[in-house]
Amino acid sequence: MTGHGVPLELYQLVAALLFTIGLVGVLVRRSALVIFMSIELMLNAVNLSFVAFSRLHGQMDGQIFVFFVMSVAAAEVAVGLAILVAIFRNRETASVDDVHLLKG
Amino acid sequence: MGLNQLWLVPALPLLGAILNGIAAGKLPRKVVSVIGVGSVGLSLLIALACFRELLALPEDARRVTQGLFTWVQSGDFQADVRYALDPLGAVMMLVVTGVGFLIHVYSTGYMGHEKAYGRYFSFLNLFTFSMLTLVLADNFLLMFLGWEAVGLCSYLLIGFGYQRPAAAEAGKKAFVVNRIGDWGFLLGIFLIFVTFGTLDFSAVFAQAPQKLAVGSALAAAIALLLFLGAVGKSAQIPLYVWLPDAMEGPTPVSALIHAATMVTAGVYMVARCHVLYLLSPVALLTVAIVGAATALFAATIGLVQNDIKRVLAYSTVSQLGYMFLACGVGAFASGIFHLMTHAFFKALLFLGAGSVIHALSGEQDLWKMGGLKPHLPRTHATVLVATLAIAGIFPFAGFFSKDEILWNAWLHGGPVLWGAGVVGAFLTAFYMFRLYFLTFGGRSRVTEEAKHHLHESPNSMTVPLIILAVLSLVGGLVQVPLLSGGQRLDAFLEPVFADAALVAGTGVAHGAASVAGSAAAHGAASGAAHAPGVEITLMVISLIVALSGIFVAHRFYVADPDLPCRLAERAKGFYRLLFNKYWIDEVYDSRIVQPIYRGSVRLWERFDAAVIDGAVNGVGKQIERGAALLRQAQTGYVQVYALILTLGAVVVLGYLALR
Amino acid sequence: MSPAFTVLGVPILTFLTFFPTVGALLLLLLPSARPGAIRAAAFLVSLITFAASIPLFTQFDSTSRGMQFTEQAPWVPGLGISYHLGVDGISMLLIMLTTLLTAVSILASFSAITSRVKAYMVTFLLLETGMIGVFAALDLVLFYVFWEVMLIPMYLLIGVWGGPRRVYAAVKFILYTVAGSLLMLVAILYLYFAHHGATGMYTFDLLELYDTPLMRGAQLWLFGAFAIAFAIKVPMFPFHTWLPDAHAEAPTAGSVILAGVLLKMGVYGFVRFAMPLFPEAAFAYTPWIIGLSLIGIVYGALVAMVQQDVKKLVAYSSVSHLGFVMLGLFVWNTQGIQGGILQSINHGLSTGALFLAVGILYERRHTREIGEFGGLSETLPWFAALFLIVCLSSIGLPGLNGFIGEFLVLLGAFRASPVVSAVAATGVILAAVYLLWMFQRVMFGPVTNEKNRGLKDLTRREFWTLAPVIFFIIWIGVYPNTFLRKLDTSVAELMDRVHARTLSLGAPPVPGASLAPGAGLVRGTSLAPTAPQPDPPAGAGGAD
Amino acid sequence: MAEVILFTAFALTAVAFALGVIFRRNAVHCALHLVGVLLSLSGMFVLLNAQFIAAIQILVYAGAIMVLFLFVVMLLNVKGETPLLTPGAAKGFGFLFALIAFVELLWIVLAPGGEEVAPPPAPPLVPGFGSPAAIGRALYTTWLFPFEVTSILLLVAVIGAVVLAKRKFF
Repeated sequence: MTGHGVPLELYQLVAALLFTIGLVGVLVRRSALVIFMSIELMLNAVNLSFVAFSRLHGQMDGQIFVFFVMSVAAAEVAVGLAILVAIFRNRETASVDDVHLLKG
Repeated sequence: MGLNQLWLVPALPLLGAILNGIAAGKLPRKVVSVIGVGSVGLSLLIALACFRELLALPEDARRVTQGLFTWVQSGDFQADVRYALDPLGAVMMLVVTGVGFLIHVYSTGYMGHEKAYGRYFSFLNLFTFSMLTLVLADNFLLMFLGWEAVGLCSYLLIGFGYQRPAAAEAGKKAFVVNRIGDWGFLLGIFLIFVTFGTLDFSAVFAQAPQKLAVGSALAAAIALLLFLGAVGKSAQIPLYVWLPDAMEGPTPVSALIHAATMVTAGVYMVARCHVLYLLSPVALLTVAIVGAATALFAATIGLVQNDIKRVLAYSTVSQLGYMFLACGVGAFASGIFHLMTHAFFKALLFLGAGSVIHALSGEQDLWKMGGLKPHLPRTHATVLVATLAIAGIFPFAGFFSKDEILWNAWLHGGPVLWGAGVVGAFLTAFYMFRLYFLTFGGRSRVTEEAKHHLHESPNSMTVPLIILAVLSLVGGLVQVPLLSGGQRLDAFLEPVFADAALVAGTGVAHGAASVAGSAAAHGAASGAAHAPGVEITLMVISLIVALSGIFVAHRFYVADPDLPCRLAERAKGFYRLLFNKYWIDEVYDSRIVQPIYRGSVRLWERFDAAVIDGAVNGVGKQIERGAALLRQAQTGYVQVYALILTLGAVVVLGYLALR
Repeated sequence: MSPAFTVLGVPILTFLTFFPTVGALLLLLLPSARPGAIRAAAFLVSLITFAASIPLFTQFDSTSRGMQFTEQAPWVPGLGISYHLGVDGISMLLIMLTTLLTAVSILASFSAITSRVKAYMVTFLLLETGMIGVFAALDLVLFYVFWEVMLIPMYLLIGVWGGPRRVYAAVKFILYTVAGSLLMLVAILYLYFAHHGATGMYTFDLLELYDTPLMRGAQLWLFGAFAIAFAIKVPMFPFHTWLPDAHAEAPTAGSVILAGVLLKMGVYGFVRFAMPLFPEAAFAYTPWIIGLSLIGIVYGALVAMVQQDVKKLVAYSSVSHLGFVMLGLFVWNTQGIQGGILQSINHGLSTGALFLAVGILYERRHTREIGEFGGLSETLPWFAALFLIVCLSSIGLPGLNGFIGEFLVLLGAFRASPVVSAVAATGVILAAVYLLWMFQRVMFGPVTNEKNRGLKDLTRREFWTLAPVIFFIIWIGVYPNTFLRKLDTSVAELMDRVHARTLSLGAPPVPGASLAPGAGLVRGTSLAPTAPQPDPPAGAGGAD
Repeated sequence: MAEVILFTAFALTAVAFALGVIFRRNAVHCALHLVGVLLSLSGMFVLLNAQFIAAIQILVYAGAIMVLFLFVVMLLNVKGETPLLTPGAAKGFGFLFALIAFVELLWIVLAPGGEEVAPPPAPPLVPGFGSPAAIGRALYTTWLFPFEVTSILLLVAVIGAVVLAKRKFF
């Protein structure tokens, strides 16, 4: 498959779109859980971009990076959700607006 | 034993000091005495042997040095621990070891009941070492070591009875005032090194006439800086204030340090550096004026003091003034001569006073004495000899030495200096006999309590008195005026002061160097060559003056005891001025000490703490305040942080996009 | 060069630097419940370190120039950082001082420190590593690392075992010092890149950087940055206010080390780094530094005079004494620099001993207010004798160490400018005033305060803390040549290095030099009969 | 041509599901939408010759991670939030910044290369590109060290999660 029917820029376009949607989710939602999901969305957008570049250059490195990103995402989700559970148990909320103890 | 063992002369007392110091009072008194007195005694014997060997040398070879090791060396600077013996040093060495030995012996009696007996002898031995180092040093730096070390011993011994605040205070005052003088001395040493490239006496004095022009500012600066040191050590105006207070020390200490030896170090130093002084007429004149002024000034204060030791202290200040007067008019040998005789009779006076105080269980007030003659026969006799000697009555030692100074003052200094000396002589005779009459003459004013214990001192105290009395009686005979070949001391010291002529030879041409020039004349031709008529006249005048002083004292304090009170009543202001010592101490305190102290407090509180530290702490405060402002940005809302993060990302992306 | 000298197979400088650390690690193994064993072990470690430093002195070749006992190994070769140790006479003496004072301080802490003994001893030994490292390092990064490493134990010593205001004092100490050393770090980096720019080689090696050509403007900035770091450490007026606080709050041993060694690091920094690296700037700043030194001498003495707290008094006296040291360094002649370095050793001994003495008083009465004392000579005769010797050494009495240093400094200063010397010499008078007055109020007079009755005299241990210091006080006073000779080539090399690069500048502008009475002064120096050794100001003066 | 159709389909579903993720009120719905996005992406990965990545995208992401999400969502049983979005200015700024970021990304992606040479034509793919064997070989040779570090990261995450979730932690 030397030629490719779809220009690779379009994959980047989709990635950018997904990334932006994820960003909006992070910035405007109140639920910590959904924010987390939005972050996953952003990570996936980047993954898409990586894979597309990997295809473009014909090198495996991009795919390896995706592999690592997934590992990090898994770790992040595990710890992040644990934190959420802990917070919720104490404060009965999953809304980020109600958790601002770090106020200076 | 002899010149090869010269270093032992100072070393033995040092050893004694270390032994007694380390033993720290654990030794029995007998052993302490043997170590303390024995070390100085041995030192005296070696000194005598050295002196004999020195005499055996030909006159122009009478300078022996003995180097021990290099003390300080840095770059082109070098100073050795090196002792030198020449006639001047020999005279000083004999005075120090001789009088020192007698006073050590005396101390075994006087301090017999003292708790810190070992400490006392340790200090006294240390002093002897320091003083010998001072007079035997071969360079300025080693001399300065001795100079400061005698100051330390003076501090330690004045403050020997440190439980009394007055003693502790007096010790500190002595040290600090001396330090002011030493400031000048130190700068003088620097100037000498910078000028000559060495501090060795022989090299400096040999180069001086070539390197320094007569009357040059440099010569004057060196001489005056050194003189500042002498003023401090020898208690001259304006730094004399420590000496009267130093009487807080034990009486033998006053005799040794504050009468016979240490305080004369300044005179010795000026004599030692006579070459430098001769190169600067200004400095010589200053020395003469300060000496004469001090002689007169201190004598007036001595007139009305009531503490027996303080009278002697002011008398010492006054007599030191005479010695400086002699040096100032270029008669260095006369100054040394008076130094020597003064060591005898003033030590004797102090020891006698000590004997009286001892007998009266510590009483020092003249008005609580009187009529002691029958009770203290030996003390009385010896003190009388000393009093006659200091008053300058023929044929006691003081007559010869004081007269020589007055003669030289007339000859080279002019009638004003001479006049000051003569008035001083009158006052001296008066206050010394006042002291004598109040102590031994008249009716007894001794308290009943003290009368009970009244006793003559033990032999250990009276024998030194007798020896000193003999010396006071015959000591003047080494230098008999008007008699050809009678000036044995002059002749002995001649090799030391001979270069005075050399120096002056270069300066004679200048009118400005007249003082130096006439000094040279003096050096070249000894006394007998001067017009004998004038000299005899002057001698008679001073004798008459001394006798009239005695007469007035007798009239005041024996014949008509109420007279002084009436006189004091009539001239109340003047009396109070004298009695309060011209309020000099008070003036120093209020004009110098207090302003410096208060200024320092202000400097600390209002500048150090407020300004400097305030600035430091202020910086900290400002940072804290700034941080408090920045803290507002930390809202604690995650999404605000995320928003700011996004903003950053947007900016970076924008940069990448538009690049 | 001396042959490589090893202790137990380890090169001596590495051994000296890291043996205390090893000892500290071993100390950690001891049970905290047995403070006696911990104290003894710590003292043993410090004693071994001191013993091991003696060969440094005896094997030192005082005739050869350059660094001795050198060791060099790559550390971060990519950045040109190496583990480079070596000493010359100056740092050798300072290392000796460090090992001596550390052993003495640990001995002095036996009874003073009763809480967290293990932590204290470990901290102290780590501090020793830092201090020796500072003096031995010949690589700027290595030096900087040791410089910062040593701050932390000192911070802890003050902050944990100090007096009531210890936290304030500790924070002030560390912030002040770090502020200065950060400036130095920036200067070091600039120098590093400038050296690369000139030679194309990246290195932090001091001996290489000595030859970095720098523009005058750059030198002025770099010297300024180094000088502020070191001036804070010295401390020079007006950067001194951390010192009285730190001293007043630090435990006795902390004060001893602070005064005895840490202040010397500032002096050492000037000698080893600021002056030879930027000679032109050092010349340009000379009038300022001399001016500040003079102010420090007089100001420190005046303020010391009115202190009520003995420790603060000694702290301000340090400001005065270190003024002498700095004055000596910046008059640019052999006597001045040798005297300045010797005086900094002297100050370490004398002031260290003064703090020991104050500590001994404090342990008995738990106060340092002068007014609380009085008449102690009666009850503490041995202490009185030793205390007096120490005071006299600090006053500068001939025959004791202080005099030699002050004399050489003042002599050097006089050669440069009589006026400066005259002003500085007033500090000698004032020293007598404040120390003797303090001594009088503490030791003399009647016992007015009942609490002062029946105090115990020195214990044997306390005696042995003071005795070695006094031994050296007298040694230096009587025969200073033992130590001065070790400095000869090092000082000569410093001056050669500086003058090689500043020949065109002539003599440094010492304030008041023009006021010298008569031209005879200047000519006098060149007429000096024994001047085989080139004496810079004279030589430079003769050149023009 | 099939590729184009497939790509368009995957892209549209991905974007649609993504919008669902961020705008659905119910968290369970959100999570399910996210699964949709992940599946669509996995399809695109296949189109891009990343078969192995596509597989683990489904296995790990859609399988493991999303299950965890759903599990937590249900465990917490969060009531529907009111209001849905952050109130006030933060919301407006959020949309604004996201929009700007998108424009910038578009600009970067679509901007002509300028003077830079056009991207070289895609090199011919080596046989087995994206296969498990190829990935494995790269992972265990060139990327061995990061791979091992990843294991540590996961270990730490496991420990962290356990510690945080323990009841007594706070």
